[in-house]
Amino acid sequence: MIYYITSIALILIGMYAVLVKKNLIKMIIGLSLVDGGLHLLFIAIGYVDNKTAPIFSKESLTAADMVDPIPQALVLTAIVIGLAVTAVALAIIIRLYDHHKTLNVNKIRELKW
Amino acid sequence: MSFDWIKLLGFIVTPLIASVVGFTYMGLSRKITARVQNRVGPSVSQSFIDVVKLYSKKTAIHHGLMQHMGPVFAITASITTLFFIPVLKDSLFFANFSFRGDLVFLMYIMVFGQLGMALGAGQTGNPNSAIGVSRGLSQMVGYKVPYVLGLLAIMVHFKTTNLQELIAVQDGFRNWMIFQMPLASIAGLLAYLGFMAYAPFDVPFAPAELASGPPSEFGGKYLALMMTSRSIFTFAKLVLFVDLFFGGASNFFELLIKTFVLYLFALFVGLVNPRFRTEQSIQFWWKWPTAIGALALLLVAWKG
Amino acid sequence: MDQLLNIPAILAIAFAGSILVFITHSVFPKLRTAIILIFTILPAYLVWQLPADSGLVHFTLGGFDLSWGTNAYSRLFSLLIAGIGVLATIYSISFMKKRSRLGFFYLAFLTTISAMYGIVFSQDLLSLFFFWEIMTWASFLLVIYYSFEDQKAGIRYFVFSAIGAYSLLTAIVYLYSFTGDLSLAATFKVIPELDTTQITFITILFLLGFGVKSALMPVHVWAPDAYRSAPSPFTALFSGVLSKMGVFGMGLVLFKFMGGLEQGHIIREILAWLGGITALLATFYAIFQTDAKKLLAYSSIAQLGYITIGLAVGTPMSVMAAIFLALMHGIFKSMLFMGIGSVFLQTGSLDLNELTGLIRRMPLSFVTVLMGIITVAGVPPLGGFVGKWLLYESLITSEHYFLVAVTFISSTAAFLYLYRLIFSIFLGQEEKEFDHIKEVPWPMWVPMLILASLTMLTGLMPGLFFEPIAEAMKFLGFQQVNWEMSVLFNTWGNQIDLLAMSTSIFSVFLLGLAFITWKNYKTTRYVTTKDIHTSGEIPTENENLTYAVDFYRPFERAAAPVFKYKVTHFYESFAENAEHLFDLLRHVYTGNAQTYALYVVIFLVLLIVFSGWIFGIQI
Amino acid sequence: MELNFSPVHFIAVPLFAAFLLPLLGRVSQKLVTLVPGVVLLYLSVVAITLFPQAYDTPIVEIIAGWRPPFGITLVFGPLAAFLVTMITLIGFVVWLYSYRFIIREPLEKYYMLFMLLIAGSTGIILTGDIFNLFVFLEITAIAAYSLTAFLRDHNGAEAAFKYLLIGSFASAFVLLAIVILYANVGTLNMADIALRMGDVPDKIKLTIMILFIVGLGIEAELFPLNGWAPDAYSQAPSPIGAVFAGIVVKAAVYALMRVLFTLFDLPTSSHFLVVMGTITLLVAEMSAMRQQQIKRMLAFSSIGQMGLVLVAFGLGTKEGIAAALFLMFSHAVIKTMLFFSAGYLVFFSGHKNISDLEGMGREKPWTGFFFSLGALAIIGLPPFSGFWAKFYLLVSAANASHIFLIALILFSAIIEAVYYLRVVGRLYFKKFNDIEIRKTPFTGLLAMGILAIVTLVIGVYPDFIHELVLPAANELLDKAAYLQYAMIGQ
Repeated sequence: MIYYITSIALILIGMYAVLVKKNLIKMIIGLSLVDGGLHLLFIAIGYVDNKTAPIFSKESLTAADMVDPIPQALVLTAIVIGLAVTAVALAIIIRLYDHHKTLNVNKIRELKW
Repeated sequence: MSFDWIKLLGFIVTPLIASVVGFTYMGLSRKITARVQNRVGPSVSQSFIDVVKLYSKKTAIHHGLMQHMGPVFAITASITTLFFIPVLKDSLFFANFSFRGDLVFLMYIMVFGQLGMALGAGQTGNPNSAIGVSRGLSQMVGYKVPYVLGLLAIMVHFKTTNLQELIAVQDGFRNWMIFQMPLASIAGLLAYLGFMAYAPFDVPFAPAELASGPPSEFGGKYLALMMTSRSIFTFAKLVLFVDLFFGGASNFFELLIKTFVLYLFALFVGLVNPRFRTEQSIQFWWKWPTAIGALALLLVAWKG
Repeated sequence: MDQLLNIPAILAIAFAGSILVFITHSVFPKLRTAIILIFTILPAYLVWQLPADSGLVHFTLGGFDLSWGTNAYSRLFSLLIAGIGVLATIYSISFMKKRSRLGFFYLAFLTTISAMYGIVFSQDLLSLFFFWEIMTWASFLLVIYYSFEDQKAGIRYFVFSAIGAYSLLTAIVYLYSFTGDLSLAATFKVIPELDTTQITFITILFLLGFGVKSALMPVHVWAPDAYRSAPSPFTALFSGVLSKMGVFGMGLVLFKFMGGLEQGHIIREILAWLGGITALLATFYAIFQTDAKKLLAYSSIAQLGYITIGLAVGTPMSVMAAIFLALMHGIFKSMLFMGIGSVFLQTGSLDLNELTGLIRRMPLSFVTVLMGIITVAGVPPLGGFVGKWLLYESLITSEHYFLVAVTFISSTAAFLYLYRLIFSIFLGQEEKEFDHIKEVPWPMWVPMLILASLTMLTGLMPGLFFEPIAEAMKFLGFQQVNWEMSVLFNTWGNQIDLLAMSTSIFSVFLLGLAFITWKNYKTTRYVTTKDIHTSGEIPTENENLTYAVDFYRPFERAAAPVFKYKVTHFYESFAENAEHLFDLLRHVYTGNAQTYALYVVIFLVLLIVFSGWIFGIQI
Repeated sequence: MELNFSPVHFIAVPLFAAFLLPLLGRVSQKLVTLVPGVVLLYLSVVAITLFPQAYDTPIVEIIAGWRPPFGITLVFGPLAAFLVTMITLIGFVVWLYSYRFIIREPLEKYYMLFMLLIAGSTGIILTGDIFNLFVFLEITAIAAYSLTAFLRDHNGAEAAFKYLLIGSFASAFVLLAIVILYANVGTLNMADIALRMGDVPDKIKLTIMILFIVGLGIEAELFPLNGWAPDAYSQAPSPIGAVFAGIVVKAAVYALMRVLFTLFDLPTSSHFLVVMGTITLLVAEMSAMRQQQIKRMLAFSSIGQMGLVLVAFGLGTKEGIAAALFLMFSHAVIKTMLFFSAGYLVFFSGHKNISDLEGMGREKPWTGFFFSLGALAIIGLPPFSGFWAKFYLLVSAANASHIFLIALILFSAIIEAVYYLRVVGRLYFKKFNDIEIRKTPFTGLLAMGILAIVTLVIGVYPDFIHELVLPAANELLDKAAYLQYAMIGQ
């Protein structure tokens, strides 16, 4: 349960950051938080108490003793994607800062209407 | 169509009579006007003298073909109008084409001459002519409204558009249209004042102001032809209104009396009234006469 | 040649012609004229040769069954298109000689003609609409041909056309959802089975759609400017033929669709009155125009009003009057626009206040315009009178008393603008600045005079036109249509003998002319228009004696109350307000990334909160 | 030699090309520009070759030998075949246009991202696995963010940032939906999910659906989730604007529809789609009315058209979906043409504003001609494909007795006509202020010419497309059949 609460809390904090913080970097951190929360949530769904990692490390282990492996595999993919997005985002922010000399999102609105 | 020589004679005689009567009335009108204004005035035959003089004059100048043809258009329309109006009740001799035409046609052919004359006057380049035409046409839109409404009421009521048949239903003094359908007749007669274009509706010609309006630039034979046309047309209009509202006439004497009375009506209205401006006269017709005509039509439509 | 005598071939040739002209213009400009002539005259000839009932060509396109064919009704209109189309094209060759972008012009010009053929040959609603829209955009391109300033007119034209076309489209798809069959025949059959509301709804949509093209008030506002802006050869086609497509459609709707709606039905009455109001108001507006083409444009609107009345009233006589008037209008309005176009070509002006005294410079154009205005005015002995007479008599005999008063008054008022048109341009003072003006070359005046002689012919022997019209009316469902070659008669038994009338008019006219000309014309001397008597003064050369500005000021004063309200203003303010609203609306795109993110979250929250309402299940 | 084409090529080949391009860039810039063309041509050939087969019996490709529902499958049914063919063909034309249009460095990055975009978009359409769909969506999105910023000006960066921010929300929601879905059904194969969906409580189903709608709706430009779209369209290089309108959004809409139609069968969502589509349409058209910049105007018009597509899907009938597919195709072709011609107009005049394009049509007759043609076509005038698209849509709307809807659609079409024709008028009827005019490259004209011919041919003979969209529409509606073959009989 604690995983669920934590992950949802992470997601909400991230959302808050994106929606309220004016600093572009903070917004991106918020996005990363949302991502992290989601990943955690995903893992939490596959997690079963008192089970081991889905690796046949001992002879005696059967599939029933392991947690669900699929979410873990998927989350790895998702993390990579999140990383890529963050990288692109930061690159864009650098360019925005170069021109506007500010990171305030309210001041970067040349394209509108 | 078997060719009837007697009828052909009718075609020749009718315009002649019409022009004679027309000129006489014109002469009388000048005399009467003078008497009312406490003048001696010209003799009744003055119009005849004028026109004969004009016919015999050599026409010196013209401004182009359209001016040349303008008077011809005018007389064509006047005579054709006359041909399609039954001059005398039940008289085959003077019936001419009146069995073959109807009121709607008459409404249009009557404009033909004015249009032709206006075109001829237009080519002369005299601004007075153009002003006269502008005023005349504007006034026409004014008086046509009550006229059409009144006439429609009559046509609808008797379910015919033929003038002959309309005369036929006015048999006897009491059945004159003016008693059968007083509202329509009043509307029609008020419009008639416009047709005659005497004061107070004489602004298109406005003798003192516009020279004489559209005909200003015509002289000699042109003017003679136009005067003839005008006299024929006056007669034709009088006959038309007599036929419409006063039961027509079965002999010449009756016809002359009736038309003369009608003519005097227009004349006297003019004598006691000053000239209206164009918009005033238009608005005059668009008020009471139109209302009366519309009421007449409404009554007919409601009944029928 | 016989193999080409089928509709797909004709349409293919016609459309191919327009594209070919476009290509030829950029590749071999010298061949352009030949190609243009071949590809207007050949289809026109083939259309002429088409039998009145050619049978249907069926085919499937896009999953819909379509069919093309002719009948007496469409044949009548196709001949009108062919005739005026060819004449306008011949006229245009000289007219457009010195202009640029001829490839563009003729592409649109020939496409318009081809699309009109398509419209009348369509025997199903989809191809009708298909060609209808092609016609619309092709004519739109011509409206904006001249300059940027015409754009507003063009867009207004397009918007109104689109409103019309889309109401057509709505009606078509709505009908299709009942019938499942787009063919006209099936549609005619199914409509009476629908309930009254549906019929009414469909009919109104159809009438709106066709009414826009035939410039019915209150959706006429595009017409004056569009007619004004288009090049004259096209305006001739535009007003003469293209507007008749609306009439064509209205005829179909009123008599084939509305088999269930009898005479005197409220829709018919309203439509007839709309026609009447159109005729009256358009005439009044025309009186105060100072631009010749705009004046004629309003006149067109008014004439189309008469036609609408005739169709809406729906007695055999009124329908005959309407179709006759439609044909006549096609003839005389094209010839008037051609005549005015000639003046424009030679003088470069359409301003009635500026032009004056061209009669001796351009006599043939003058004759054309003269015949034209006499026809428009409905004065005997030309063809316009026949149409007017039939219309009035049919209205009187079918108990539309006030309507006939309205139409009569408007046609009387028409004299005002007609006289102003011919007077301001051709009559009046001959000014020096127009001394060098020459008559237009023959490819322009020949079509004009052909049309002019047609008006004379129809005035004397309208039976020539009555015959095909009666055939067409049979198609529309009027089994018995009485007509005679030269006698008009109404249902009360009153008649007018056109031969008697013309005998009288021509004989008196010739006699009078002979009298006044004989020994007289030679002895009189021509003098210029400066040589007039003006209260004893001899006007000098520089004195302005032209009376043209505010020609009808008194009338304007009298009729002022009529012009207080203009529907154009209403549309304009509506469009303006709408645009402001749209402008405000786009501010939702604030440009702030955070706002957009907020929208997303709010949308999500709303969806969740109102899920019960939106999806029927509560979270 | 027997050519053994497989749907995998659609993803694998461009993906491979994408990573090959930077290497090729070291060898020759010429190769960098040519290879994507070859790839797209190859893909088009594959698509057309596989086309008949897909319409006959859908091809299901199993990746790495894991049978469904455990492995990832590629499902190449009629719908996928239609859309993939469309994407590859549009992609090829875009390449043709880019060939001389994108001349500034770094070329290899442009083409790499472009190839990624193609791979991602085809992947979205082909995959039968929901998480895979998410991955492809992200690949497409990242490529799209980067391409938006390709021009390296601050506006591009701003647009890209907005796109990225909102796009990240989209991915977060989609991922969340997938997480919840997985928690409830324990599988990721879409067919398998659909089979097991019955056991899921309605409330959870609905939550998932809402998350999908919001997440995919962002990519599909649903109002009010489309704040990123006008900026991204207008700031990206013109061919990329065309790619957004013709490829990316189409794939996103496909994803949304696949999810809604296959995973859920809540009948009420169809009304929701109709309403949201109409709102999207109206807001977009109204916003387009007063735009100053031509590409931004095109962007709004694009959004509006997507609204129409959503409406058509929302009707939920077979003909409605067929109309939607027809509309997607027609819009892809026409809007691409418009972006292309607008691209050159902007490029040559050096201004983005509509008012600065006056007279360009006289200077650049063919480019202007193609723009005008596109404008007429997108308004929905015959004889262009746009007419049939709109007509099919209206017919299906009428058959679903949505008369009011028809009125709204046509109202928006009138607005559309006004703003497009204003531009067309400006192109032709004012004197051009002297600017040095260069020749339009042949490949650019060829690209526009191909599209113009396609829209004209489809306009005159719509059966080409109409016969293709009907089975495709059937596939989307006939869930049972899809389950049947996507699960390979299990």
